[in-house]
Amino acid sequence: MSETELQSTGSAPMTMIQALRSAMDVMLERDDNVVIFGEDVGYFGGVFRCTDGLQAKYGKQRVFDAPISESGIAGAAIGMAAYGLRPVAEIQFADYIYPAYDQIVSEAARLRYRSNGMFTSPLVFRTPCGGGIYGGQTHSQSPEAIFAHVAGLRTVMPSNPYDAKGLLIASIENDDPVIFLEPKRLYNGPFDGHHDRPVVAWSKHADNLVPEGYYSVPLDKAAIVREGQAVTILTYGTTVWVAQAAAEDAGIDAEVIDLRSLWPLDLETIVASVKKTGRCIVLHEATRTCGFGAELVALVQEHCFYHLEAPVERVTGWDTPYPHAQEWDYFPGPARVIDAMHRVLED
Amino acid sequence: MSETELQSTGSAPMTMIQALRSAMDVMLERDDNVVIFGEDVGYFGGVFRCTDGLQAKYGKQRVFDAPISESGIAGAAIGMAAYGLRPVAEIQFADYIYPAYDQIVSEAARLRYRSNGMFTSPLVFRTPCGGGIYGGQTHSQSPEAIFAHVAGLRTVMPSNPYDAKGLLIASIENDDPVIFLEPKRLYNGPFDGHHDRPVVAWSKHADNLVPEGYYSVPLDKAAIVREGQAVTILTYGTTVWVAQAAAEDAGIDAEVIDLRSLWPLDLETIVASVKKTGRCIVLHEATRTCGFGAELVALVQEHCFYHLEAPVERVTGWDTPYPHAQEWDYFPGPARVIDAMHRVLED
Amino acid sequence: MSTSQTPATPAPLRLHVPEPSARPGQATDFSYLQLSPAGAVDKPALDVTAGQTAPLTTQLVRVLDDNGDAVGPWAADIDDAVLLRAMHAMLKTRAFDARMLIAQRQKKTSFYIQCLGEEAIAVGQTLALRDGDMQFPTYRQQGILITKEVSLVEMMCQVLSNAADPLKGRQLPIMYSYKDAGFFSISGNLTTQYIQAVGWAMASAIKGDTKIATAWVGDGATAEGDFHAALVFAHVYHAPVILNVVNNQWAISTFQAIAGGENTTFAARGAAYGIPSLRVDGNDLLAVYAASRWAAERARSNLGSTLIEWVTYRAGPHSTSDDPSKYRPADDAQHFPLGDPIERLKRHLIKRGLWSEEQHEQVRSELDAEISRALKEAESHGLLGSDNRPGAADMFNDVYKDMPDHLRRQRQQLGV
Amino acid sequence: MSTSQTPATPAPLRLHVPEPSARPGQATDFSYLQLSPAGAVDKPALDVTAGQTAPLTTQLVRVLDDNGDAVGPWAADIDDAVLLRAMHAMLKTRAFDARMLIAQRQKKTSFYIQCLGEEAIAVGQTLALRDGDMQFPTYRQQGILITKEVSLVEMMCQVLSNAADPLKGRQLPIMYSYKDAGFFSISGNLTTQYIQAVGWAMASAIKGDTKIATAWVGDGATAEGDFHAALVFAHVYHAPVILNVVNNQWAISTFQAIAGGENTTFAARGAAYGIPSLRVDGNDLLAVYAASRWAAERARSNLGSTLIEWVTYRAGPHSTSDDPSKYRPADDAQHFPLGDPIERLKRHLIKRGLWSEEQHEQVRSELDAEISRALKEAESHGLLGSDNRPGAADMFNDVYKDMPDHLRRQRQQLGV
Ligand SMILES: Cc1ncc(C[n+]2csc(CCOP(=O)(O)OP(=O)(O)O)c2C)c(N)n1
Ligand SMILES: Cc1ncc(C[n+]2csc(CCOP(=O)(O)OP(=O)(O)O)c2C)c(N)n1
Ligand SMILES: [Mg+2]
Ligand SMILES: [Mg+2]
Repeated sequence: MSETELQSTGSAPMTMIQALRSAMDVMLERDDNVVIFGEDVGYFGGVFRCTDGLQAKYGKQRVFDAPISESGIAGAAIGMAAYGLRPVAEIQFADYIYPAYDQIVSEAARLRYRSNGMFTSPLVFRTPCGGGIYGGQTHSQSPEAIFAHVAGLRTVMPSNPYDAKGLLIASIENDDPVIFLEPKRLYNGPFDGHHDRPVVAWSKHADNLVPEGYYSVPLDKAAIVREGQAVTILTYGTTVWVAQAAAEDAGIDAEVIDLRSLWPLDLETIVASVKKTGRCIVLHEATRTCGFGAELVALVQEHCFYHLEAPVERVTGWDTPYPHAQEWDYFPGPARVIDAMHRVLED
Repeated sequence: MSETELQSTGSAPMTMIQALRSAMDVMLERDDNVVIFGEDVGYFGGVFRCTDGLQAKYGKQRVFDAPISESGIAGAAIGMAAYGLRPVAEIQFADYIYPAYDQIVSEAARLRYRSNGMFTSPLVFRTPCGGGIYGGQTHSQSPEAIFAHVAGLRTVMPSNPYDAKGLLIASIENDDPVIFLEPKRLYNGPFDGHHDRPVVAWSKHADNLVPEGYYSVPLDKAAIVREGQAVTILTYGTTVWVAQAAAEDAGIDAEVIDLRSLWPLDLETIVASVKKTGRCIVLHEATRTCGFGAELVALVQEHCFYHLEAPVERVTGWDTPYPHAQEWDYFPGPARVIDAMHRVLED
Repeated sequence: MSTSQTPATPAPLRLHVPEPSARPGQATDFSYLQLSPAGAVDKPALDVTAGQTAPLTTQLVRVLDDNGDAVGPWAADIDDAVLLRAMHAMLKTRAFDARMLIAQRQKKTSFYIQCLGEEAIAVGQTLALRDGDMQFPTYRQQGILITKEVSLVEMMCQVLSNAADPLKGRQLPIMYSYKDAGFFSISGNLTTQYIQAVGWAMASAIKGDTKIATAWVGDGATAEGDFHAALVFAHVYHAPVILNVVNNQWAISTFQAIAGGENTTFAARGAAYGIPSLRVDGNDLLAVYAASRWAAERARSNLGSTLIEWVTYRAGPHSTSDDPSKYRPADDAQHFPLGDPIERLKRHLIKRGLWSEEQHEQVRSELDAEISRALKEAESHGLLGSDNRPGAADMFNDVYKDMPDHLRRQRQQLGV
Repeated sequence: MSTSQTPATPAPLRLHVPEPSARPGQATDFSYLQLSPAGAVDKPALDVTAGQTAPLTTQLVRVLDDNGDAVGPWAADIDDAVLLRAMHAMLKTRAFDARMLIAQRQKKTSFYIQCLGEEAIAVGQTLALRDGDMQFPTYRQQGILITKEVSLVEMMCQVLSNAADPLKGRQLPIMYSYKDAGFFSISGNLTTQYIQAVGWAMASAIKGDTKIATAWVGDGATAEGDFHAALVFAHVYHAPVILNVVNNQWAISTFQAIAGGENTTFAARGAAYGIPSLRVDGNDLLAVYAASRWAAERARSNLGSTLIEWVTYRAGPHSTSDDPSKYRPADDAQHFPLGDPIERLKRHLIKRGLWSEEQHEQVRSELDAEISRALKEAESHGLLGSDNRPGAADMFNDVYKDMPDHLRRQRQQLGV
């Protein structure tokens, strides 16, 4: 699969929301088996407006509202996928995916395996994750680790409109079940972690051009979003921007890798970078303990042990629920990343 | 809390099942607020017989059957705990705890936090975990990592009758919600990973003496079950025995640490050991990726980086569902631990 | 190998996707709501069986008629003082909501949820309960706290997430917790607490106490699995709990038919699970009070749970993040056939000689003044995002009863 | 602040914990089961409303009377050939179970589940379906596969988890998967597939196809949240699915009252959710076939789903890991008022002149022989735990469509 298979020459500035909508639009158009459903996604177009206009364009048989039952949404999606459809189901917030966890873990992830490939579940669960919008403990979580732990699932998280569209198209086309986490802090503009400074909207941002037609971004390739020699920062989603801001602010020659696909993982790109820099920081919003960062640290030390000059540092959300008033104390912002870089570079 | 607060002088040989039952018996007796419920635990006494006789002794108001609804069991337990009871709810197999995951993560784990301590959920979910009984993919799982990731929960797993009773009593007395995982392969006798050799029943085993009365084992202390200088093996549950067997079989001077409480973790004991040996292996049955082993590796390299002579190795279940016919190919047995020790010692 | 006897080749199947009768620019046809005249529905004995309540799950218990009179078997004795307290609490709830909405628009906080048009339900039920009972509310039962006369300043500090927030800034605005007022900590996760209320009630029964619980859920959230768990457990164990379903016709943008309300009622589910069940006019304070008292007495008499579907209308947006004009006719609330609960109670109180238009206006302006004073005081403790907010160190407390080492290390790392 | 008007101090509450009428050593009082005489229950039009089926959810649809005659409105046309196929499949299912039970006791495999006494349900429904329909069974519907004449040897190889196991040893014995036979991959997790069946049926409707689905769940497993999800979705979207609830009175050791069946029926739930529902004698092949055809025609006519509660009895232990004499009277099955499905069909076939005692015995012994031959062949491919078993490399396939690098590395590490 090449990085992009452009079939349309036109590109347009898009927010991440528009890019996601465009991905669904393209796939609804191309493949009759694609259906979209979830809470409030039909007539209204989703609480974040990601599916706005799609029901009007493709009809109620292809794009429709679901009862407020995440387990039901997941179970129905699995049944549809087993039939031969390619459902793209929205879970309104990642914090509400837990009622669907059994269906995802016990069913979607294992159907192919336990039936020896006779039945499969090619589906996508899209869900907004992450904090930074004063959503409090039930509108801010990043549950990627509990999916990456489960054999049979793919877990994906984009950090910009281009990747969001390309990865979503690739996820819809993929024959494995995909957990597609959308950092809601990036929906309307990138965010560098400085909550006290104005945010640049995607419309005014350099990285906003998205092809209007079909293309895909592969599910097994990380992106080096900033090259550097001093230290490797492994991250994904909102904190990709934080890492870059931290490197700029501190003037440190950090290499920032946007994992994009969390699992399966592009280990090669990671190992090559860490072997080059000899230092590594892992950065994510989720709680630290048993977070996806733990796996990254484990892999880095397994594969780059003799190249490491300092312990791999984790900069993460704290091991508490995501608080409301203290949101920015919780969020792993540039200052904490800079501190970590200094520690890692000192050693 | 001292390691044991013996109030009864009598001890008796017990299987792990008997020890768990004795813990519940002691606590039902001591504290009117303790209630036991779950699927088949009442009249029948549980599919593994852990609650056998308790309904007859304490009545149906204290020990009763529940509908087959893990989410309902968890939600009801949380309500009971908020009232002031100390429910001990059985989830029949850890593989069936996923429907309860939302209640556990979103509710039990956060109630104290979000109410500023006004409401709490002092409860225990007991559930048999792990493979080795040809239970196939839905009677063999070890989901500890998805609980350790969640702030506010305690996760505990004993490896012998004495600890099983003492840790369960401590868990019932503890004011935080506890996920109490019982390695079912150890219920009736320890098991050293050699599935092709006869197992010693607890009744014939040296480590089977359990005090009949009240005592507790603290929830924040690991146990060094085998002292050694060459390499530290961090493990818990069934594989505590595998680690010891591997060390004996290979004649390697390994230090085996039984974590007992997975989270919060006795980091001190771990760090002291790894600093001493300079080499470390992490061993568990669960799938590797984002398993609890990843957290252990991350912590060890964070805290012992300059003492490590070789990368920390993970010996774990593979990243597949737990298969039925290939159970012993999946299980991380002594041979794989020995290989890992050789690799770690070679480096 | 064909195994069926059916001969014909059937027509293609088609997915049915329910729709409300009107979208923006159209007029809702409220005839989908089955109504009963005030006073027309029987009041059964406390020990009625679930099956016997089947008719009550499609009819609608109403007490106040169009003239403001209280009629029929559910028009039980109700003290004047209770009625006046109800009116006061409803007015105060509405005024509180109005003021906090403005505060949110002024960016003093991140979020607010009002209960406009649904005030009678939480207020009426609370008046029918006893001290020691525990309510497990959703985000739309602030009427409970106001009936219980909880400090407005404190409630506001929670909404403002400021330094005096009793929940230390940890929770989203309006996710209150008031143990002393019998108000369980609200969860952002829908329906999880419905079964917890049942568990709490089971605990009261296990202990041989006399306290009862109330559980609350919206029409939309009944679709969650925990609704089912709650009904199953409540039935199996005869738990002393009132299972409230507030059917305000909408769940954010989706009509109650998407939750499964088309051609059936939510009350019917209760009866089918073996739980005596009622469908009640939720905009009729007297009906709310009477049905709640009946259910509370059943629970306290060891007769188990009662499910009550309250028919009402969400007159405002779902929350401050919502704009209902995008998905439903803007003037729907004015056409809702059960009217406005405050207007209806006012008419009754006036008829009863307890109230007047003047009094009404006077109390309203007194309440507005009280609320403004309270807000001023609350704001003196800070606004969301201001420096005057709960400390970062508070973030690490109460995760566990005692702070474990790893959290102590993390707190130190943050330097707080 | 006391808010209630209730004056009396109530008596202490008490938890109700339902019990079966008898425990080991006693005699079950089956009068808790509401029965109807054969032929007594109406057969409504296909486009009946859910509400109209309310009486059918407490009555019991029966066709075969005590004399073996087929009576009443549900005694529709049924071809002799179908009846003979049903008898054959039921006998074969029972014989297969008996033989596999022994194989398990001989430690040829780890686990087995029989469906003794419940054969009519899976067999009868399967005969009422068409090719292309998809059944989402539990572990107790092996009758489907046997009716579909799937290879016994292959089924046995799955049970033995041997080298010829079509599921490569990955699944617990009896967790079959047969797409071509319209038999969905069984899950060990209860009730998860109930909503999947609804999703599959929704997909058929979305595509404008004519295929329908059947969903299966036991009485005990109806307590899971996914049962509720399935009913909600099936109702909301009018999904073309038959929702089967096999009420065999027990869920391992717990009586159906613990699942919520006390003083109500599982069929009643369907009707309350807006789904036309029936309660049917599951030990009466003719009733099973008639009700299944009716429901299948409803689904195929775009009239949506039907819920059917099958009243039957789990005559054997839950599984080979269970000993029911520990929790229920040992001879219960013999006293179950709806008798044995094979005996009842036999009597009818003999009356109809299609069958004789001799034929019955002859077919039985032929089947025994066929099954023994099949087992011999299956065993030639190995037993669980023998060297002749699926390879360890198979463990790493089909986790994903294409094997990712990390699994390739893990496979290499294992050296396979
Ligand atoms: C588990 C879960 N899923 C989704 C949501 C998002 N959500 C919040 S409120 C709401 C609508 C609830 O509607 P209803 O139950 O009718 O209550 P109402 O708002 O009308 O009072 C939704 C979908 C949530 N909070 N929790
Ligand atoms: C989610 C889940 N919880 C618990 C179990 C354990 N379990 C297996 S079968 C069973 C009883 C099911 O009873 P019922 O639904 O009545 O079906 P029956 O066995 O009678 O056919 C239980 C509790 C499981 N398999 N899955
Ligand atoms: Mg609503
Ligand atoms: Mg059963």
